[in-house]
Parts: sequence; C-alpha cells; structure tokens
Amino acid sequence: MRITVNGTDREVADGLTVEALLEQLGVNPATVVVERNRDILPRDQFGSAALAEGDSLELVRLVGGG
Amino acid sequence: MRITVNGTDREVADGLTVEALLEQLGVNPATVVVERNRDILPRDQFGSAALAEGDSLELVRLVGGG
Amino acid sequence: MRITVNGTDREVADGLTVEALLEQLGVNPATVVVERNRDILPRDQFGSAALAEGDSLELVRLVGGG
Amino acid sequence: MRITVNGTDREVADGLTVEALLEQLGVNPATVVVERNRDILPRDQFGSAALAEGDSLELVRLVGGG
Amino acid sequence: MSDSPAAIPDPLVIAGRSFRSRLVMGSGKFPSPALLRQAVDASEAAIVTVALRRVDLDNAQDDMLASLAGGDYLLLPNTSGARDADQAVRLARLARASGIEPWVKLEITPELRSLLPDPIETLRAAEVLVKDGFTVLPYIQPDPILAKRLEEVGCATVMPLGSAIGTNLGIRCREMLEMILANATVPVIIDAGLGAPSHVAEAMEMGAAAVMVNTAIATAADPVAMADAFRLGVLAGRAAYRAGASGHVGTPEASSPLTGFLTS
Amino acid sequence: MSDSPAAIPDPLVIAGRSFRSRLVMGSGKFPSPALLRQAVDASEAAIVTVALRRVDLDNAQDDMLASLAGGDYLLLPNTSGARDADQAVRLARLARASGIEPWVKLEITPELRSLLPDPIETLRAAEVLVKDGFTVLPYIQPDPILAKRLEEVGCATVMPLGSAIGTNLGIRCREMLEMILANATVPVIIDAGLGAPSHVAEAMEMGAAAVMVNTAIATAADPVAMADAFRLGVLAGRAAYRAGASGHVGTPEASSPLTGFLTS
Amino acid sequence: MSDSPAAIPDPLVIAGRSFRSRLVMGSGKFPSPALLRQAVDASEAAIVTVALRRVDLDNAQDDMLASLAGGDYLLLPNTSGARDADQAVRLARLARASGIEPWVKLEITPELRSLLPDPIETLRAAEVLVKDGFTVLPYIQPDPILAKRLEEVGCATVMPLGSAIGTNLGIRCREMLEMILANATVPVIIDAGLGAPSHVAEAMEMGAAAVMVNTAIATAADPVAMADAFRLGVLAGRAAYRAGASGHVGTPEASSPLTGFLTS
Amino acid sequence: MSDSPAAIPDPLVIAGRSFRSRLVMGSGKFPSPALLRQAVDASEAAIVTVALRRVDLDNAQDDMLASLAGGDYLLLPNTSGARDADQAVRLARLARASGIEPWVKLEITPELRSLLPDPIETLRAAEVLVKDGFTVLPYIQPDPILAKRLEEVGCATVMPLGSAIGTNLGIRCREMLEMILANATVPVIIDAGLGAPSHVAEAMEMGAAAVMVNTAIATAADPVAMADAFRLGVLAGRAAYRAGASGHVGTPEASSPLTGFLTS
Repeated sequence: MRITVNGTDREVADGLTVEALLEQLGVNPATVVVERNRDILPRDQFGSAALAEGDSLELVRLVGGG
Repeated sequence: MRITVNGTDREVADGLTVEALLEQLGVNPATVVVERNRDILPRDQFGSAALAEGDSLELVRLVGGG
Repeated sequence: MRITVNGTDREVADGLTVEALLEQLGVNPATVVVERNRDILPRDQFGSAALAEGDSLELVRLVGGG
Repeated sequence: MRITVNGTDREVADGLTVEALLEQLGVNPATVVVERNRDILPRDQFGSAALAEGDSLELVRLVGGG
Repeated sequence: MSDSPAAIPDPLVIAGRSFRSRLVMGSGKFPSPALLRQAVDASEAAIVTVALRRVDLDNAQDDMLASLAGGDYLLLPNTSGARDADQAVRLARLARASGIEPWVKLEITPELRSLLPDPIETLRAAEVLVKDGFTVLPYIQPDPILAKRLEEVGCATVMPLGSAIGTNLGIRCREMLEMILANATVPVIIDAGLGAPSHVAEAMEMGAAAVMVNTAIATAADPVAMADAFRLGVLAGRAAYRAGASGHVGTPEASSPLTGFLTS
Repeated sequence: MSDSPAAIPDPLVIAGRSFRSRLVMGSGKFPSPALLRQAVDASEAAIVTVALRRVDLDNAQDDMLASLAGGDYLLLPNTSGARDADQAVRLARLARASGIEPWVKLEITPELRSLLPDPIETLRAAEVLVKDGFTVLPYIQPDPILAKRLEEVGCATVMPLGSAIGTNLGIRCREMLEMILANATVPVIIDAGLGAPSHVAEAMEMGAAAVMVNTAIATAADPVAMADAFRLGVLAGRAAYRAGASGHVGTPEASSPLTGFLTS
Repeated sequence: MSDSPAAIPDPLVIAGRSFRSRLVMGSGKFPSPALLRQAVDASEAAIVTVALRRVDLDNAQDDMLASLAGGDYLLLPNTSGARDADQAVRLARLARASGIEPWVKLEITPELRSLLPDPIETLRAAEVLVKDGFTVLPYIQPDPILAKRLEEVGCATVMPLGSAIGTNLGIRCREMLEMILANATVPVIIDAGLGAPSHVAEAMEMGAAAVMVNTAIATAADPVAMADAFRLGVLAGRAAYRAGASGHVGTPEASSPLTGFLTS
Repeated sequence: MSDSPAAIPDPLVIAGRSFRSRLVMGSGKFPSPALLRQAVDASEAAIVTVALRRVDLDNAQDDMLASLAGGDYLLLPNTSGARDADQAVRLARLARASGIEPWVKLEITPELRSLLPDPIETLRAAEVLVKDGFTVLPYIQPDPILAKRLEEVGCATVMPLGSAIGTNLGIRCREMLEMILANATVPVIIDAGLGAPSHVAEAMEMGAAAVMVNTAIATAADPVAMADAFRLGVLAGRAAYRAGASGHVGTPEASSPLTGFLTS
C-alpha cells in the first residue's frame, strides 16, 4: 500500500505498524514524534497502530534552534 | 421630556427638532455632526427630525488634532 | 618667626625643624610630602631641616581621586 | 644651466626670466604662484627676475579642495 | 489640495490622488486659530490632520478650525481617542458625516499614558473601514509584518512612528523603518516623534514618501517660523533622496587632492 | 560674497565680514569644472574652499578653478597636504600670493590614512598666521579646550569635525560639539563627515554658525541637485534654531486633545 | 534546572518556576553537537531553546541534540518555521508530544527574509496555547501594547526583540523596551539581535528579567569562550541593576576633589 | 599587584609590568574609607588611582587612603587640579616623593566646568615627565594624532575618554577610539564617562587594553556590589574580544534551521 512520509510517497507492506516503519527507516522511536493524518500518535501506540492505505505521516524531532 | 446630550441629561420641549435644539444650544448646524442613539443623523434631516423621550445625542465636530 | 603653611601665615618658634612643626600640627610624617619654597624636602631630612623666616611650605598627601 | 622645477631638474637657457620660463612651459602667469628657493616671487617681478644656476622653483596654483 | 499629477513636480500620490507637499501637518496644540492658520500656510502642507470631539456646550461658538476654512489642503480626520476598533470606526463615520472626504488617519491607542497604537485593533478597524469605502492611513509601530498586512487589506499608506508621540526624539528604530520602506508598495509616511527639521530630513533621505509633524511645530516658541523650517527640512531630505546620496564610507577619504605639492 | 551687514538677513559674520549663506562648500572631487560651478551656484554658498597644488607641467593648461571665476563668493584656500606647522604656513603664504584675500582654512594632517588634524601643530601655525595678518579658520577635532586656545590666539572661527573626513557619518561626538558651541565667542563651523542634509540641519539646530560640505555633494549621483539639498538643509536647521525648538520630552504627549467624546 | 526558589539567589521566576540563570541560550547553528554542549555548559544557561523539524530520512540517525541529554536545563521548544497561528499551535503540540514539558517559545514569522514576528497571529496562537495548558513565551516586536495584550491572555513572559534576529545590532528601539519594562507584570526576556556581552549587559541594566542569545555565541570563532563571555555579561548587567546605577549626568563632574592644593 | 607575566593569564602589561586585572579603579567620591576598600577589593583592580591634595590642617589626622594600605595594587597618582604643564609636573614629583612608585596619570584640565584635558599642555608635561623617569599615562580626548604623538615621546599608555568625566554617557566618539585602537602600539585605557558595565564591556570588545572607572562605582547606591558588576563587565568584554565576535550583520539571519517541516 502507499503512504506518505514527510511529504514523500512510499510503498510499504499492508498492515505495517508505525513501530515497524520506524525500524525500517532507522528512526529512533524514543526521540521521534509521529503525526498521522494531522493527529499526534502517542508513543505508546507505535506498536499497535497499523498503517492504512493513503496515510500521511509526519516524523519530526527536536533539533537545534534559537 | 428628558434627553441626553453629550452625556448630560437635559429637559427639553416635547417634539423639539434637532435644528431647534442646536439653535437653543448655540451650536452651528453647519459644522456639527449629530449622532442619535448611535446612528448618524444626516444634516438635511436636522429640520425634520423630532426628538423623543430618552434620546441620546452626541454633538461632535472637528477640532485641532495630530 | 613667620612662615607660610599651605597658603596661611603662621608664627612659629625660631629654628623649628620640619619634624617638630609636623608634630605641632598633628600631621603624620609618614604620609605627608613637604615642599619648601618650591623644593621637595626628602623625608629623611625632616628631622634636620630647620625652618627660616619667610619659608613657604606646602604639606600635601595622597587622597582619593579618579 | 640647470634648475629644478617642481622637483624635477631641467636644463634652461642662461639668464632666462621667470616669465619666459612660464611661457615655455605653457603656464598661465595670471594664476600661478612662484616660489624661488623658498621665497615667494611677486607676480610683478616675473618679467625682471632672471633665473640662476641651481635655482629651485615651485610653481603652484589653486585647485579644487575641501 | 490636488492638482492633476502632471502639474505637480514629484507629487506625493496617495490612493491615486496627488499632493504638492510631502509634509503632513497636525493641527493640535496651537496657541490660537490664527497661529494655526499661519503655520499651516508657512508649512505649505497639502494635508492637515484634525480630530473629532464633543462640542463643548458651554463654549458652543468656539471653533478652532474656522481659521482653516478655504485653504488648499485636505482635512484628514484622525480617530484619536479611540481605544478599540469599534470606537475608531464610529469616529471615522462621524467625521465623514461632517462633510469632509472619506479619508481617515486611523489611530487606536488603548493606553493614555503612552498613546501607542494597538496592532490588533488597528488591523480590525482597517478592514472594516476599507470595506466601507474609506481611504485609510493607519498609525502603527514600525512593525514590518503589520505594515504588510495593513497594505494587504487595502490601506492607502502606512504611518509608522519614528518615536513615541510628542517626544521629539526623532527616528529611533531605524532598521525596522528601513525594512518597511524596502517592502512597502504603498506610500510610507513617518509619523510621531519627529522633533526637528533634521529628523524629517533623515526620514525623507531614507525614502519615506512623506512625514507628519504636529507637536514640534505647535509648541515651538515661534510656530510659524518652525513650520517653515520643517517645510525646508522635508524639501532638503527629499532632494537628497532624489539626488542619490553617496552613502557612508568606512574609512576617511580626502576632499582635497592627495597628490602634488608638499606631498610628493 | 559680502554685502553690508544690514542688507543680509541673519548673515554669517566672520572677522567682521558678513556672508549671505551659512553653507561653506568645498570644491574638491567634482567630476568636471562645469559641474563644480553649477553645484556652487545651486548651493548658494558664499565661501568656497580651494587647495593649493603644484602645477602639473604635463597638463599646464588644466585649470579646474577657471569655472569659478566671477562668482560672488570668497575663495578660501586650505592648507591641505601640510603635515606640520611650517608646511601649513608656507602653503598659506603661497595661497595669499596668488592674489586672493588673506584668509586660510588651516588644516594640518600628519597622517594620510585618517587625515585627522594635529592639535599641537595647528595651534603653532595659527599663532604664526594670525600675527602675519591672516584670518585663520582652523580645522580641529571637537576638542573644547583646543577650540578655546585657538580662539585666544586670535583665530576667526573654529572648525571642529563632525566625523572623519569623507565618511558621511554625520555628527558623532555630539556632547563635545555642544560644549564648544556653549563656550565659543567666535563662530563655530562644523566641518567634515556631514553626509546628508539631515546632518547639516542637525548641526545648525545645535547652534553652529555654519557648516562645511564637500564630499557628500561632489560624489552624489547628481551633485547639482545635492548642492540644492544641502542648501535647503542648512536653511531648515538655521530656521529651527531661530524658531526655538521645544526640545526632547521624556514622556509621550498627545497632539490631539485628551478630553471630549469617547474619552469622557 | 529548577531548585526551590529559596536555594537560588536572585532566581529568574517564570510561571512560578525558578531558574538559576538569566541567560536563555539557543542551540541553533553550532558547528558540532560537542561544541553545542560545551557552550551550553559554559553559558550556565538554565533554559535552552530547541526547534522542531522533520526527521531527515536520509540521515535518520543524526541527532544534534543527543549531546544535550542529561543536562540541568529546561529544553524550551520554539515554533520556528510557523507562518501563522495554526502552524504554530501544531508545532507546539508536536513538541510537547516528544515528551518535554509543555512550555513553548512562540514565534510566528510569515516572511522568511526578515523573520520578524506577526503580532496578529502571535496573539491568536497565544490564546489557544494558554487555554491548552502551555506556558507561553511569545517572541514579539518591542510593542508595548501588544506586550500588554499577550500578558492579559496569560502569557508567562514577553520576549521583545532587541533588533532583527542574527544582526548582532544590539538594542535599537530602547524607548519602546523601556515602556514594556515599566509596565510589564510578567518577566521580560529581551531576545534577538544581542550580539555582544555589552548588549546583554545593557539589557539587564535596563531591568530585563533575562536575555536570549544564540547567533552571537554559535557563530563566534570560539563558541565556548563566547558563551562564557555572555554569561559574564548577564551577571554584570544584573549586578549593576541591583546595585543601583547612578544614571546619566548632564554635566561633567570631577572624580578627584576640586578643593585643595593648586586649586586654592 | 604584579606577578611574573607567566603566572597571570592574559595580563595587562604596561611598561613591562604585568597586572592581573584590566579594570583601573579611581578612589574618589566614596562615602567612607571602609566602603572604598571593600569596593576596591570587590573590583579586583590591580591599579587604583589617587590624587594629591594639601593636608587639611584642621583635620590633619584625616586619612581617606589609610584603608588602602596593604592592598595588592599599584597606587597610581593623578595630577588632577593641574591647569598647565608646570603644575602637573610639580604634582607628579610631589606624589613620587610620598614614597610610591614613579607612575603618574597625567591629567591637565584648565577649565573647571568641563574638566576636559588640554592637548598642548599634556604633551608638554609628558615630555618632561618621561625624561624625568616617570611612567606616564596621559588622559586625553579621543584624538588619534595626539595619541600617536604621546606614544612617540614615550608615554606608557594613552587614556582617551569615552565621554566627559562623571557623565556616565559611555562611549560617544566610537570611530575616533577605533582609530586610536587600530594604530596604537601602547596599551589603550579608556577612561571617563563609563557609567555602566555595558560601557566597559563595549570598550573591551573594541579592543581596549583596560578601562578606568570611578564615579559610576563610588556614587552607586551600593558601591561594593557595583564594583563587582564592573569587574564582571570587564571580564565579559575581554572574553568576547578574545573569543572572536562575529560582527554586525546587515540582514536578518535565522538561528533555527530554515529547512524542514512546515517550511517545505
């Protein structure tokens, strides 16, 4: 199925969880914040939340800034 | 009847027109702007507009300002 | 004899030494600088230097300043 | 004979007057100021003043300045 | 107060209308109506601001502005006294009803001590007044983002302050004004705090379209002579802007030639 | 360049001589003799400074100053290029020998990079030149003590700098200039660094008797228009000085009435 | 990052929480994570700002902030990048979801060139975020009326700029900042444009509760030494504020006695 | 007051002698000897200036300086009160005869109201005192040519003023000081008018070798706390100078990344 991650389309396995996606992408789940379809996904739901066709994800984290 | 002019209560004759009021007060109708009960009264209606009990008038005009 | 000390005339005993004068005036010889007739008098000569009629003395010392 | 004009040596005819020198150089005598051997030469002496071997001349004039 | 654009050299153009002068003069605080009129004439201002106030019924004949009648300038009412958008809109409409043209200097100052403008209420009132057909000239802090937003809702100019009103401190937030000037597509009129001809000259040299002055003229020992001084200051600054100033130079530079006698 | 004092309103008076303008203009750095003359005319300056240099024998006909002939202004030679008192005295005497009047703008600048004046040599040369009959106008740092000493040896004015020559930075040591202005009994002409009409207006508002400008006019994109701009700036500042400026105010002050409608 | 108020001498208190330092440090633009951490430690800052950005999926391991782990300071996320209130609110909520405390430096900058704050959107977002439980520290122009309105909707501080971000120009609209300081009942943190220890000292001498610095430290030749310099500058200015500065004096005043020898 | 250079990090070196602090403190105007000593200690100054005055024979025991005994700092006598070179030389010699080292802060101020230095007399006295074996630190206007001449006659430093003494106005002729700093081969100590830690920090950031402060400390509500504030200000400015400030920037520059979320 196709989802959008940080503005770019990606093909991922059906039913993939967010946790699994992060692992695939090499993103540390402890520091990332995930927004799915404009809603923030609590970190404790990464393991259970299954992605669906057309989902739009934002993966963000804190960086240096003034 | 009682009306309010520029924040002060006044007793005036029943049915007095705005034009007559201005004359009584010595206010030049050519430079004054009259607001009755929060609505602006066009100058050409000064002669015909009869005041009613409880009317609230603001008589204002241009002055020096920066 | 008459001498001048810091701009004021004084009557002092003939042959008075500078050391004796300072003692009379209550001035600490360790911190004062003495100028006699526009010449600086070294501190080790205070005891031997005898004043003469008409001498003009300046007694100065360090004070707070910026 | 050799003279120096504005810092540069020049060979000129013996007994040349200042006026003649200026004419040779194309310098307007009405606006130039001539200093000979550090002395200012009045303009009315340009015609009579004969140059001598080793004379040092400065020819200056007013220019734009602030 | 307005000729055809062709007739005026270097006119100030606001909302399509041309003005012969880049000095906007305020009419407050003058010692007498006569001095006000003489000062306005000496200033050669083409726009004169006025305020709106309740008639004083104990002195109903009193008319400070009578002396301004017949002059060749636009009377521009301000909304002084308004503390929020509603009051400002109400004042603007009352002023229009007096028979003058639908132009307004929009000023909303919730706080009497500083008389500084409120950015939120000013934008709100500007939207209403523009829709209502007014030509709106808002008084603001030198805030480049606010200036742009006011321009976007249709204001005819922006009028950022040089410094707080009446202080005569001149231009104190120069960089912010420079940013406004660099980005504005409407005329920028620097207002408030301009206390000397040197201040208005500086404003014009920076590229302001016009300046507004009141206190410094009205409270001078000789207001008429001071009006003339400000007129000259505006002309001087504008002339320099058009003549192409050569700018600051980091290092000293001789004005006399560095070559020649005694330096060779 | 000088009428009878009675004929000129508010004349600049130096050494008993009256001048119709308070703008002293320098003649250096102009792109052409024609532009120089047009700029001088536009400035309405009554005093124009010039320098003295060796004739360039390869271009002996060259005469930058020819265009200034017949003008109604005093040509004031400077001693630019002098690094010490002796050189300055020599230059002043050479200038006088050219046939112009015995006035001299005394400038002694030992260091070519900054062109800043030497206080020691300037005082030394001033004493010699005054005794020799010159009217001496010395260029100095804004140093109140030096200004007083130059006045005491007979200088006709003092000419403190606003900022380093050619920098266009305006007035940078304002307090020192104010002290000079407060104490001087000769006219104070602020010179150097004045880069815009706002700068000269500020100088005149402070009470300067006159200002001197060269670089900012000569290097403008349009020197003639800029000369006019400076003329206006001087007039503006002088008019304000005479009109009695009302001064800085610590706290904001309304220009519209604080009483009346909506504020009651 | 916060002790009990009693334990810290002269603490900075924001929203009831005490901080040991009055220097807020930004973490942007550092050459390396190690230098960032060393600079933060040298600054002794108790609040360090951070931004929120998309994970770069091509360098997903990259973690600039890893070096900040375990430090004794509050990480304060900003809303940089937000161009309107909605974006800012969204960013603030994302930042909170990362697990840090619900504090936010609210900055809304619609225009990328100047990065100046939008007063309208900032007030709008502040209202939403306060209601949502955030401790809100808004970045604003030095606009006293806006500052008061933000305070009224519940902001914990106001953060007016000294000059445009990254310019190192210091405090350029001093009078407006003074009015904010005089009227605020929340701590005022001067932010942006503070380019040298003298700038932060000046801000603290004026009575600012704290200052924020980023560019001037991060882009110094030696950021760690510069962080120490700013730390000292804040301490110096704060100490002077508390020691009671004697203020400007109109006329010169001797520091040595005017009586006595040689002056009698 | 002086260790071996190796032992002091970043020492101030004057005439071959190293000092641990770059703050020179004046001892005038203090409310009491005890407060003077505490303030000197808090300042950590390594040089303390003193004046020379006639003993007051009515209070001959009075000794303001007794509290300074035993301190680890150089007592540097000034020539305050001198109106010309002769008086200054006489004062310097008297001070030396008191038993302290042959160093002198040379100040010659003919005019009591402004207390500004006389350039002519100062140079004259400096020549005499240098030949007489003194280490001479002259107080001057920020006059780069005079500074160079004093250096050439053998002065150990130059001490240009920031603004007139006792005014607390800070640095007012910045460009002239910059030229002195750029050209000097002796330490430059900025003296007079420095009224706040931000002022001394600015002086040190510009590259001054040291600063001198008296009035602002002595007349503070809490002189001891203020002495500490100035100590910190000097350290802050010096640290910034050594850390390599990144300088003013013409245009705004983000401190947060401009890439990433919400800006894509």
